[in-house]
Amino acid sequence: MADPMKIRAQMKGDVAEVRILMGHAMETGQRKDAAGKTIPAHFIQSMTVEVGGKKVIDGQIGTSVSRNPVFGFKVKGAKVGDKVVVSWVDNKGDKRTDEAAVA
Amino acid sequence: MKQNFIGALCALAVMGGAFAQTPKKPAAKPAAKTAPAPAAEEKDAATLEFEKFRAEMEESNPAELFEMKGEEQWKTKRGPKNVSLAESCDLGQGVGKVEGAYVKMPRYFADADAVMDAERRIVWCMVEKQGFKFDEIAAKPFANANFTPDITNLVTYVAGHSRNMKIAVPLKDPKVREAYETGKAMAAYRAGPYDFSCNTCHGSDGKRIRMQNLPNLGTAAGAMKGVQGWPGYRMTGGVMLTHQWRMGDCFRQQRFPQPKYASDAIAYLLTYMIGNANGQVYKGPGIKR
Amino acid sequence: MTKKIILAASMAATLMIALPAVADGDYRAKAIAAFNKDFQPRGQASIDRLAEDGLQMICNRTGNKPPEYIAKRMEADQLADVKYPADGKLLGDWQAGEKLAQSGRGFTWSDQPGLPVGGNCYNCHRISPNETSFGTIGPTLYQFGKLRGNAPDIQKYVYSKIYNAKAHNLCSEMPRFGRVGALGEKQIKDLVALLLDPASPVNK
Amino acid sequence: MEMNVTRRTVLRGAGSLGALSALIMAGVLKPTAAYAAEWNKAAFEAKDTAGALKGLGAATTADSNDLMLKVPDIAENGAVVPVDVVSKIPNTSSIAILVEKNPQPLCAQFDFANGAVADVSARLKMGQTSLVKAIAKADGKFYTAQKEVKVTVGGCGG
Repeated sequence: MADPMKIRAQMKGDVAEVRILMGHAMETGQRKDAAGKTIPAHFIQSMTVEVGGKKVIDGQIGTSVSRNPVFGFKVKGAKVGDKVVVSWVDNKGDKRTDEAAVA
Repeated sequence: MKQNFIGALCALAVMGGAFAQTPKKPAAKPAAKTAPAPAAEEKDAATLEFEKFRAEMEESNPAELFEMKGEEQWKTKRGPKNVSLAESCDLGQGVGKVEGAYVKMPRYFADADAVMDAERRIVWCMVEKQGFKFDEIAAKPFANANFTPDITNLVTYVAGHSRNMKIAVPLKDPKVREAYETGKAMAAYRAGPYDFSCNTCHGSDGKRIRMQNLPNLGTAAGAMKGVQGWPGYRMTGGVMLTHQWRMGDCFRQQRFPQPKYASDAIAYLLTYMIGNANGQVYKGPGIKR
Repeated sequence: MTKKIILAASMAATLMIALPAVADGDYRAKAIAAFNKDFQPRGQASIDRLAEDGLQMICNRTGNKPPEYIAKRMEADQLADVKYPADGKLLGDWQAGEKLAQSGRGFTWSDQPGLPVGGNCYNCHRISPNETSFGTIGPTLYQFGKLRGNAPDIQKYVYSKIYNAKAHNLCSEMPRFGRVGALGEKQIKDLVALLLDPASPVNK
Repeated sequence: MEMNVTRRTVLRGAGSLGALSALIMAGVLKPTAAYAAEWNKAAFEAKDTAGALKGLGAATTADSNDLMLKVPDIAENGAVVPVDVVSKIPNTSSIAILVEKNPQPLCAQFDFANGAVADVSARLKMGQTSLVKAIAKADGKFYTAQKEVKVTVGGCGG
C-alpha cells in the first residue's frame, strides 16, 4: 500500500500555503536495474487538492517529477480549520488520499 | 532518463601538496610564477547558488515521510517479544523519551557497557527489548532504491525530536572521553593503497572534492557540518540514509575495508565528530546532495 | 622494495624512541585495535589494507611532519624507486590523460578489481579550464606547462610526482599512483601530456 | 511552537485516514481523483517540446514578463531541481512546466480553480543541462518563460 503523504497548510495573510510531500518511486521506465533489465515505469499521473470542500488544484504529472514528489500551492480565501484533502493516482492504479487542516 | 547523472565516479583521490611548487630538482629551472587564481569565484557562485535554494529544500524535506513511519514503528508493539520501543527503550533520557535524546548521544550506556550513538542504541533496544536478531538487522542496515530498513525510519524519527537543540555529547564522562580520543586517533590514521585517513579530506578548512565542500571535522563549525543533516534524505537515488551509512561510505572512498555496522569503531568516530560539534544547534534530519 | 620497507620500519623504530609521538600512544594503539576488531573485508578491500607500511607509519607517528633528515632520506629512496619508461618518452596523449583525470574509480570495495583505475585528478585539482567541477585539496594545475615549459627535466619531475608523490614530499596527501600499481606507464604518460603538452587545454 | 501545532494537526489528519478510506471503499465518498481530468497521454509522452506543446493545445505561445520562473542557475543535483512558477497574467487558469532536453519534456500541468493562486512549486529531474520552460494559459492564450539550468558532474562524499 502506498505510504501516507505529509501535508502542511498554513495561513500567510489571506493566502493558505499548502506544501505536500508524497512517498512515491516516480520510476521513469527508462532506468535499468543491475542486471540490465528495464525497470517499468511507475509514477503518479494525476493529483487533486481540495480546500474547504472545493477543488482548487487539478494536476497532471509525468515521469520528470522527482522521486518522493514535493509540491507547493497557494489558495486565496481559505481560513484556519479548513480541511485540505489531497489525492493522487498513479499509472498502475495505486492511489492515496490524505488530509490535514489549515493552521 | 539516464538516472546516473550522478557522475559519481566518486572517489576521493587526493593529490597533494607539492605539485604546483617549482620542481625541487632540477633546481636550475626558472621559478614558476603562481598559476592564475583558480576559479574560486566560480565555485563560490555555485555554492551561493545552491544555498539560495537550500532553505526551500529543507523546508519541504521528504525526510519527514520517514519520520512519520518511524514514529509509528516506535509506538507499535513489534518483534518476537511484542514490545514497543516507546515502552521499553531508554535512549538515555528515560524509557520511551525521545525529546532531545539524539543530540545527547553518543553516550555511555551501563546496561550495554558501551558507548553508543543513536543508531547503535536503537538497534540494541530492538535486539534486547523486542527480540530482533542483530545479524538480521546488520545484514541490510541501509536503504536502497527499493527498501528502507525500519532502523532508518526509527533513527529519523528520534533525530526529528532533537530539532533545533544543541549538541551535548557528555564528554566529561571518562568512558565517553576515551571513545572520543580513540576516535580522534582513528581519524588521523593513514593506511590503504592511497595513504588516506579521514583527515586527508576532513582535516583542514576550505577544501572541496569536485564541487563538494569538505568540512574540517576537527573544528566545532566543521564537525557540525558533518553532523548536520544526518540522518539525511539523499537526492541522488532519493533514499533516506543515516550517519552510520555516511561513515561506512567514507571508508569505502578511503579505500579501506568496511566498518562493521553499529560497532565500537563507528561509535568512537561518531563520538569524536559529534563531540567536536558540542554547543552547535542541530537542525534535524536533513536533505543531502 | 623489501629493503625500503625494512629501512622505513627501522626508522620508525628510531623515531619511536627519539620523538614524542603526535597522537598519544595509548589512543593510537586503541585506534589500531578498533580498526582490527571492527573492520571486515569487502570486495577487493582486504583486511591487510589496515596495516601501515613504513612510510605511512612515519607520517602517522609524526602528524605528517617527519623530521627533515628522515624525510629527505626516505624521499630519495622513493625517487630511486620510480620506474621510467624504457624508451625514455614521457609525453603521452593529453586527450587520453583528460579522460583518465576525470575518473575517480578504482580500489574501493565497490569497484571491480582489475578494471582500469581512474586518475582521480579533478577530485582534488583544477586542471583544464573546461572542467568547472574540480576539487581544491591539491593546488591548481591550470597552465602548469605554460608556466614551466616542457623540457625533459620537467617531464621527468611530473612523471615521478604522479608515479610516487612521496618522492617529493614524504607525507603528501597525494597517492603513490605508480608505486601501488594504480596507474601504469601509459596512463602516467598521458597525464604528463595533459599537464605539459602545449596542445592541451591546460596550457592554452 | 507553531511548528508543533502544525505537526500535531497533520498527525491527527493522518489518524483519521482509516475512516476516510473506509468511506471511499464503501462508495460513500468518491475519491477526489476519480473526477480528475484524464491524463494527457499525448502531451506527457511527447518526446520533444513541440510535441508536448501541441498535446497541451499550446502550438502558439507568446513570451511574457508577467510569467516568472524561478530555477537555480546550477542544479545542486539533477535528480531534484526545485522550480517555482508564478503568473501575474490576469485570469491564469493553468500552468505547465517542461524540461526541454528530458526524454519526455512535459513534467507537470496544474489547473487552478476556486481561489487557487497561479503560483506553484515542484521538484524536477533533469538528465542534463537544459532549458526549463513554464507555460501559462490565460483567457485561452498561452504565454511562456524559460531559463537554462546547468546540471554538473556530481561531487563525491556528501
